[in-house]
Formats: sequence, C-alpha cells, structure tokens
Amino acid sequence: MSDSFPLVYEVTLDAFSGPLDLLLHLIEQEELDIHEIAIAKVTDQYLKLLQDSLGQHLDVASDFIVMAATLLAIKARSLLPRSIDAFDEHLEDAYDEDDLVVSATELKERLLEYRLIKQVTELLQQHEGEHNDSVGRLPIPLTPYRELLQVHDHLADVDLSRMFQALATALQRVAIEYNVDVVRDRETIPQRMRKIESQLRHAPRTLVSLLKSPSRREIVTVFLAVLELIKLNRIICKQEERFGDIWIELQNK
Amino acid sequence: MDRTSEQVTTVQTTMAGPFHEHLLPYLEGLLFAAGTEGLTDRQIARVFDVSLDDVEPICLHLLAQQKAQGRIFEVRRIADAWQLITLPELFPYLQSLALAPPPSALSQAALETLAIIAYKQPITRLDIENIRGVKSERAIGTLMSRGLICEAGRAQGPGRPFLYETTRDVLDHFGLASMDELQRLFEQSLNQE
Amino acid sequence: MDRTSEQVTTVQTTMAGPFHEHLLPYLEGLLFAAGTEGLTDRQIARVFDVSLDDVEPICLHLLAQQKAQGRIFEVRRIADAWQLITLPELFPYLQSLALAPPPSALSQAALETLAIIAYKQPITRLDIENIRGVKSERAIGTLMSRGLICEAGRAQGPGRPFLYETTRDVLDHFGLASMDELQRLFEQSLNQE
Repeated sequence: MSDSFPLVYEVTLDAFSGPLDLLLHLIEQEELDIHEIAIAKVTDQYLKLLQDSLGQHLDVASDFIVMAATLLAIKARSLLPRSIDAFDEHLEDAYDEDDLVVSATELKERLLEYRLIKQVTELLQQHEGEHNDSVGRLPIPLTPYRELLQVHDHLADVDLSRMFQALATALQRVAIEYNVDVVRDRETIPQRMRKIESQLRHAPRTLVSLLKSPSRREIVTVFLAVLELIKLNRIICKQEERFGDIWIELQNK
Repeated sequence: MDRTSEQVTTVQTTMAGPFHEHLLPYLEGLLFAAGTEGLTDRQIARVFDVSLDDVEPICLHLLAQQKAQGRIFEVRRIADAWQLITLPELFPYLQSLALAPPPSALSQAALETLAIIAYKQPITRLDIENIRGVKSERAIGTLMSRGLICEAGRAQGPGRPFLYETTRDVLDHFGLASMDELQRLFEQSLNQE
Repeated sequence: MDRTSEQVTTVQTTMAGPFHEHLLPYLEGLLFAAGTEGLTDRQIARVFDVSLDDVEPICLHLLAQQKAQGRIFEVRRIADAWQLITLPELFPYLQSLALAPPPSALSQAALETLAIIAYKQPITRLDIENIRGVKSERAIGTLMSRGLICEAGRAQGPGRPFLYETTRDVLDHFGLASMDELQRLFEQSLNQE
C-alpha cells in the first residue's frame, strides 16, 4: 500500500473541510476499518501531508496542527509498555485541560461520528442539487376570492329593513326624474323576477344593465326583485372589487 | 415521454379508492393555484371534505396519474405542504428562458455544520467545532443569515454560549417533506455501517 | 371529467403535426413556471427552436390534450402571452380555500421579505434576492397568496420583471395613511441604530 504515496502528495489541505476529514480520507484510502485501525499507522502520512502544505496554508493549518499533536501523543502512548497505565492516565489528565489530546478510543469515536455527518452532508448536497433544479409557481392571490366572501362579513349586521331605509335615503338625496312611463308600466315584482331570471339564462349581467331606465319606480322594482331572488337562492351577486360593478348570475342547482 | 415506471404501479396499489378519482383535477387545480405556498393536509381535507388520513393517498393517486400522463411537474410534499414542482428534465429549458432561480448551493463547510446542528440540536458553537475539528464561526454566520438555523436560547455553564437549532426553512432549501425525513437521513447513514 | 367536446376535435384538425407531440409536456412545464407573466410566441419559438408560425398550432395542440385529459387549467393567449389559467369550475374550491384560515403564521423569511418590499417598494424579485442573499420566490409567494403584497407593473430592463409593493391592507393593518409614511418610519428606525 505504500506505493499509493504519490497519490497523497497530490492532495492539498484545501480539499478537506478539516483534520478529521483528512484523517478519514487517509483511512479510507488505506481501506482500513475505523474500529480496527492503529492510529499510528496513518500518523506518518498525516504529518507528511501537513508538512508539505504548511508553506502555503499557515492560516488554515492551526486546526490541522492540533490534530497532528493528538496523533503524535496517541502514537507515543501506544509505544509505551502497558504496565505504565497509571502514567498514561496522568498524561491524559494533564492534556485534558486544554483539550489538545484525546485517547485513541475517543478519536475513533470522533471519527465515526464525523463520518456519519459527512455521509449526511453528501445526502443533503444531493437533495439540494435536485431541488435547485426544480421550480414551483407563484401562487394565485386568493384575496379576490376572500373579498367576495367578505361581502357576507360586511353585511353581517345588515338586514333587509336597513337596506330599504338606505335605499330611501339615497333616493331622496339623488334627484331622479319621475318617469311618466312608469305609470303605464305597472309591472309587478313577480313579473320582474321572471324577467330577470330569463335575462340571466345565457350569461351573468351587471345590476345596472338590468335597468331599462333610471326611473325611481324601475329602480325600486328591480331592486326588490333582485332581493327576493337572492332570498329564494335563485341568483348570486358578486362584486369583483370594492365599488366595482355588481354581477348577477343564476344559482346553479 | 415514458415515465410510467413500475414505481407508479406500486403507488397505485396503495392509493385511495376510485371514489376519489373525480377530485384529482380539482386537487391539481388548487395545487396549481397555491403554487410555492403549497397546501397542508388540513387544508386539503377541509376543502374536499375528506378525512386527514385520506389526503396522502389522494395526493399519491394524483402523482401516479401525473406520471402516467407524462406531466413534467408533479405533486411533492415539501415542508409539510403539498405543492407542484417541475422535474429536473425541464431545468435546461427553464434556464434558457431565464425562469430558473439563481443557484444557491451551500459550501461544504456550511452543509457539514448544518448536518451537525440537525443531528445534535440544540448545540453550541464549541460543540460544533469539536465535532468538525475546525473553527465554524463563518459557517454558522452563513447559515444564520440564510435563515436555515436560529439561536435557541443559551447553554448552562461558563459564558452561557448560544445554542443553535435548525429552522423549518431547511426543509424548503433541500426540498424535504418534513423534519422526520431529515432525521431519516441520519438513520439511513447509520444503517449503512 | 367530460370536457372532450366537439370543440376539441375541431381544434385538433388545425393543430401542428404529431412531430411536435414530445414538446407538449415541456411547453406545459414552462408555462407553469412562467406564471402570470406567460410566454410570448417569440420565447416559445426560441426555446423549442421552431418557427414563429408553429407556436400557435403547438399551443392549441397542448390545449386539446389538456381538454382530453380533463385538466382544470388550460393554456390561453392573454394579451400577447400564452399562459395557464384555471377554469371557472375551480372557482368554488378556490373560494373554500380562501375561506380556510392560513395554515401558519408568517415565517421569518416571509416577514423579512415583506419588510424589504415595504421599505424599497416597488421592487423586483431579483433586487429582493440581492438584498436578502437568498432565493425569495417562496416568501414572495406566501405574501402574494395572503394578500400582503401585489404586483405593481413591470421594471424597465431585460425580461421586464414584475415589481412588487405592499397592499393597502398592510397599510391599514399598521394604521398608516400612505406608503410614504411607511417608508419614512422605516427610515427613522434605521437611522436610530
């Protein structure tokens, strides 16, 4: 496996997001199992690579140097005879304070955890790539539909008698010519209701277009006929925007 | 257009009964209108007067129909809302008409940091740095400014450092259905070992 | 869904040859993504590399297919652009959707986008994205669908992108008389920092 060294030389620190990433790379390159590895085995490669890169990357290298210290400490400890375990513990305590050095077991645990993070990172990157290649569509504003419905809300406390009152007041204020035709045109409200329904058979119409002439009687007749038809659920009134035309259409049964 | 794969037929066997079939065009129409805002299970159940449990099978039924008809946009669940989005095959055409949004891929460092926060949240910067083995201030800054993570109170202990957690915008960024799906990515990776 | 009327068959006789059939899903996808801006004859001709004269027959071919499949949105030419619009049958469902309460409070992203639009209006999506540094399509969508912002004409320049501004309701909500007043308040709050 030592003839894979030239490969290692081509690697720069830039390619790794950190020392754990680099260490993982070295382990994977040697096809070692994290659970089994003797950390000492990859230490030499790690140090060699770090040395080569130090010249150009002093700023990013500090984290990599911390890891180098860790690896050296672990290697040194692995060379000590087992009988001085007590000394080993002592050594660990001494280093624990500045978090520089961890035990080989702890380093393996960190590597395993980091490997998991790396795998998930790759999955996230895949999802990100696919999702970036997709687009949705801007929603259609629902407010116009809401506005229509709000008519009910606006009129919640308005009953018919108040409508009549309002009409009366409006008619008093707006001077409308009394049309003599009206006298002749003694149309009843039921008659007018039938007429309106037939007018609406083909297409919705605006309220204004139902008026033949702006006579007071005509307005009152149409108005009452429309109200009656609404009450009987025969027609629907819609207003697309505030102060816009009132559209009337037949209620579909 | 041959996207009527086996996958579709398996979807169809688990779908809602044919009595919902007449709803599909209307469902697609509402999803069309809702656009990137999407529709939640609750909204769909309410509008069509079906039970909450019926919503997913109905949406999958629509998906199967869309695949069978070779539609180039499909219903997907993203961030707990069903929405219509285009398939990657359309992307080159979108680009040529300048309809594709500017790419917004995160750096490797930011992705890694996000994965750690998703796994361990809430977590302090120091703990993130311990896992990554590198300083992560900048990556955290990027993720914060993109609204993918947020502060979630402070940890006990010296200096009472900030804790970070992911936001729901993560689901939108990666096109994930739900927080559960995000968690499943970890399980998937753990099971690989 | 039985909208395969005679009208459709007459459309089909005038349509483009079957050699364009494979384009139809892509055309529909592009129209889907183009939203209310639609696509002009010229854009469609360019992206599919067909002649200008071919565009209308191809669009009508798509229309016939949509009708045959019972789609509830269809391609239509409005002014000088082709776009997908929903059919009147969807109206009651849209109403019932509009009546349902919005599924959630505004996300941070949406709130931010709203603040930027309020401050800089009228403003294009690209300018919003430049300020926020992230894709803002979805946030704009949320704000649109909730009636908090609206389109306010188009900007000069390439693609003539839509401009967005806050709606009257937003001003009302904050008890403000005009956009100027809102912008002045923003100005003030920024200067205080």
